Amino acid sequence: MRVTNSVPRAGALRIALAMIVAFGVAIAHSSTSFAQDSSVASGIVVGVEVDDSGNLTRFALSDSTGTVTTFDLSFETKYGLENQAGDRWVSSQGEESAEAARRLRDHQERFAPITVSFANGVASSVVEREEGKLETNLGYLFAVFGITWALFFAYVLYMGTKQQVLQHEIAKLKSTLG
Amino acid sequence: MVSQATQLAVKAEVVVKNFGATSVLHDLNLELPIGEITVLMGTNGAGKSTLLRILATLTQVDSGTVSIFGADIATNGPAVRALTGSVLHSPMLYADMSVRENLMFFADMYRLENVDDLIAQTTVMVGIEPRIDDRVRTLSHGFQKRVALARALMHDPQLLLLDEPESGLDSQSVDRLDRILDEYRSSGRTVVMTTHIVEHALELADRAVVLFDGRVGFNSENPQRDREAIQEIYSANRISISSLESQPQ
Amino acid sequence: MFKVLNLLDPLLVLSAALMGVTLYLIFQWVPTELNQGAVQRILYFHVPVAWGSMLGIFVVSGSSFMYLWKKNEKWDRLAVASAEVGVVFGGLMLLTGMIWARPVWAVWWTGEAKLTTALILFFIYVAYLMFRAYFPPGGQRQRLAAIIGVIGAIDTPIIYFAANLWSQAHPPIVTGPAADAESTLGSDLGMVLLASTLAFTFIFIYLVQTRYKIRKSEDDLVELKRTSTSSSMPAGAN
Amino acid sequence: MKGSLAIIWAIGRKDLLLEIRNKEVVVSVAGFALLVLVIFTFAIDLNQGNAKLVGPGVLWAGIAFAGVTGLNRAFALEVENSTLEALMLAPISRDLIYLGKALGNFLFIAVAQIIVIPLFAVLFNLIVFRWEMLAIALLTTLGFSAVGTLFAAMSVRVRAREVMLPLLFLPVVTPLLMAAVESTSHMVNGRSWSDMAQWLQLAVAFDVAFIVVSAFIFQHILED
Repeated sequence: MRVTNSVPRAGALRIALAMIVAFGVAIAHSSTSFAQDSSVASGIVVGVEVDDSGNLTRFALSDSTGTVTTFDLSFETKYGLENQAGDRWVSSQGEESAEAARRLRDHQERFAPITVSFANGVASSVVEREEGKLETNLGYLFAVFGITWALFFAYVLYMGTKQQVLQHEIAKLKSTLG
Repeated sequence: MVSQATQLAVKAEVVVKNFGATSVLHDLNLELPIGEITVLMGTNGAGKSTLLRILATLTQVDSGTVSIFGADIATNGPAVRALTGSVLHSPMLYADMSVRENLMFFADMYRLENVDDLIAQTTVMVGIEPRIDDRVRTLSHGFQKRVALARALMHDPQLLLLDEPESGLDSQSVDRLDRILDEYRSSGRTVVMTTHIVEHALELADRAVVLFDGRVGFNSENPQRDREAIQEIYSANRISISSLESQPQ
Repeated sequence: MFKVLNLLDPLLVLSAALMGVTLYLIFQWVPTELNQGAVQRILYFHVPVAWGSMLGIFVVSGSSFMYLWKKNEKWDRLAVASAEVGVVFGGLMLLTGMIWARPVWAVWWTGEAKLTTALILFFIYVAYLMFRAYFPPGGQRQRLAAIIGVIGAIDTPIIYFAANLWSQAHPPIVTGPAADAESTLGSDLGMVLLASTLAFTFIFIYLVQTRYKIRKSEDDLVELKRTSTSSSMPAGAN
Repeated sequence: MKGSLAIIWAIGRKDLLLEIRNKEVVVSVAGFALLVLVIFTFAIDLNQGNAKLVGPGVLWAGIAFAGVTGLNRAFALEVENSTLEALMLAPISRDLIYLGKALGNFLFIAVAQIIVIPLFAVLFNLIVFRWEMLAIALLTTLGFSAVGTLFAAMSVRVRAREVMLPLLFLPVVTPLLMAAVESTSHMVNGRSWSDMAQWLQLAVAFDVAFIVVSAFIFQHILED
């Protein structure tokens, strides 16, 4: 009986350690590909530059402090922009660059804020800024974390109490049996 | 047909049966030869009924093996059941069907031939033919018990299992039952029964098995001779059990 | 209380450490997913929890099958432990999923195939636990519970197939702002999910192990009660 | 030796005979299902579009819930006088008992449907007298009785039997219920066999899987 008690844990521990090692290797491997820094800026569009065929080449963004930044674009730059009616358009620079220019001009006229994530001056994604929504969304996020931990905690507490009562009863019975 | 070469009707080896925290049978070993009437005795909860239910394949053992006429009941269920007839606590009859309908249905279940003749014979034997077309619901408990006996005898079993068959029967019916059992023994068949009428059982039986604490406490091949010893064990068990129960926790 | 819980169990320590790393990764390291915003971080909890509940169902059906085959109490204990932990994880999966879906899909719930399957399976294993709670103790309870465990496993692919067909006929209502957006995170997402899934897997194993021990204590108690009521013979019950 | 089919039929016929005498199961199933239908005719504005939209769902949900009560009742009758044990004493393997009881339950639910479905057609103004309906009803009833007989035998010793059976039964039969509702919905919208083929195949797969598994597993359920 004692043996079966300890064997599964030893097995589980070995698996756990193997998983940890695998994870460590994976993270070390990936961090090399994650060398360049990337960051995010939000603001309104203040300038849109297109080439002869109407494709977007550059645009300028003014953030909340009034600083204007100009972003270059790469073939992979992704767009997620809404029109005034709220219909979302998702595409990339490689696919529909001209439409991107139109959409950004539309945003410029409406003073609709956007969020740009970029690395080394090149935008990797240009999406609708969901103003105000971020705060409510944080509420959702904390609800999830709160519920998860509260439930785990309650469950562990419940099991602890149960086990304590059982062990108490076993001890009592053993002592009466002598 | 299951082999009878072993000359043992019932063989139970280290049988264990628990119901939750209650231990009913505990390392029970028992051998019963063919052609005897065995009476199982013991206090309430000694495991008599459970043992009968195991022999009737209604209850699975937790561990150990049981064989009937040399066949393991765990693997030869249908073959063993074909050789066994049982009357347990409840009559086990459909209340809204007549006696005849009940017997005909069970005759189908036992795959019997010439059902009408068989039913006529059996009902006369147990004395229920006057009310054969009445619904079971309208019959008294004793009468229902006799119908149950008819159901158990219909397929002419080699081993008869009876759990307190006298309960609810008048003295006339008990005599009739005794005659049937005598007849059964003289034709070389085996009966295992429990009873609450110890005196009567000792007269009838070839063998008395006293169950105590989930195992065989005493196995007498001559109940008449061992009458006093059995009585003594019986009362001694009672004392030891009640003294145990009265101990503080 | 803390002694019986064995809070210094290496598994728990390990998972706590890993959970710390995960939390760092979730809140500091990984960039915000641009289409969904902060709420996307819920997925780093939701996905591992869903994985835990699937693991639970898998272990229940596997060990139920083993119990029916080998009749060893060990398998029954494992089945009941992982069923209970699986239901806890399953409940969490449903809750976190709904909380994520509300801002992203603009609905709490929809008839999507995976959701429907998860919900039905959750109900089956809740019924499994209730059956165990209501059935009188004894070998038959273990046997019947194991049968329910196996039936749940047989039903799973059928349920998924049906739910899939169903959601094709009734396209799920997802109208939220980021309903169709693809993730902007790429491999970072996978990395954090991996860490988080590992952490939750260890918690899962710790919880199952704790529940298993409780079940073991219950069996020991029953055994003790049995010997204490039938030890009147000098031969002794042992 | 009489064949296994004869044994199964004998058990089914016996159930039918008892049912004709006390009419408990069919009346409770049909009555309950009809009540559900009638209440929905009040709860929902049944114009033609609505009836087609919700009708199939209401019909099969009603039959599923009513079926649970019937299954409960049917097994309780067999346990009341321990007659189930008498069946277990017979020299037949336990899968035959399962198949016989499942046949009985199949007949009860089928008879209840013969009453309920025409009244559904009247109340919801839908055309249901088509071969498709027969196929759907047969497949669904088969699956209901296959799973229901198994779970009814399991819950018979549970304290809260009336609660336990639906809790076990309904989630497990959900795929079958989806198949029934979807194919009925195709049918009332006048579509053909090919549209509902996938659903009917699903129902067939469900039925076969559960009849085979249940017959195989049943002996573990009966003995205590």
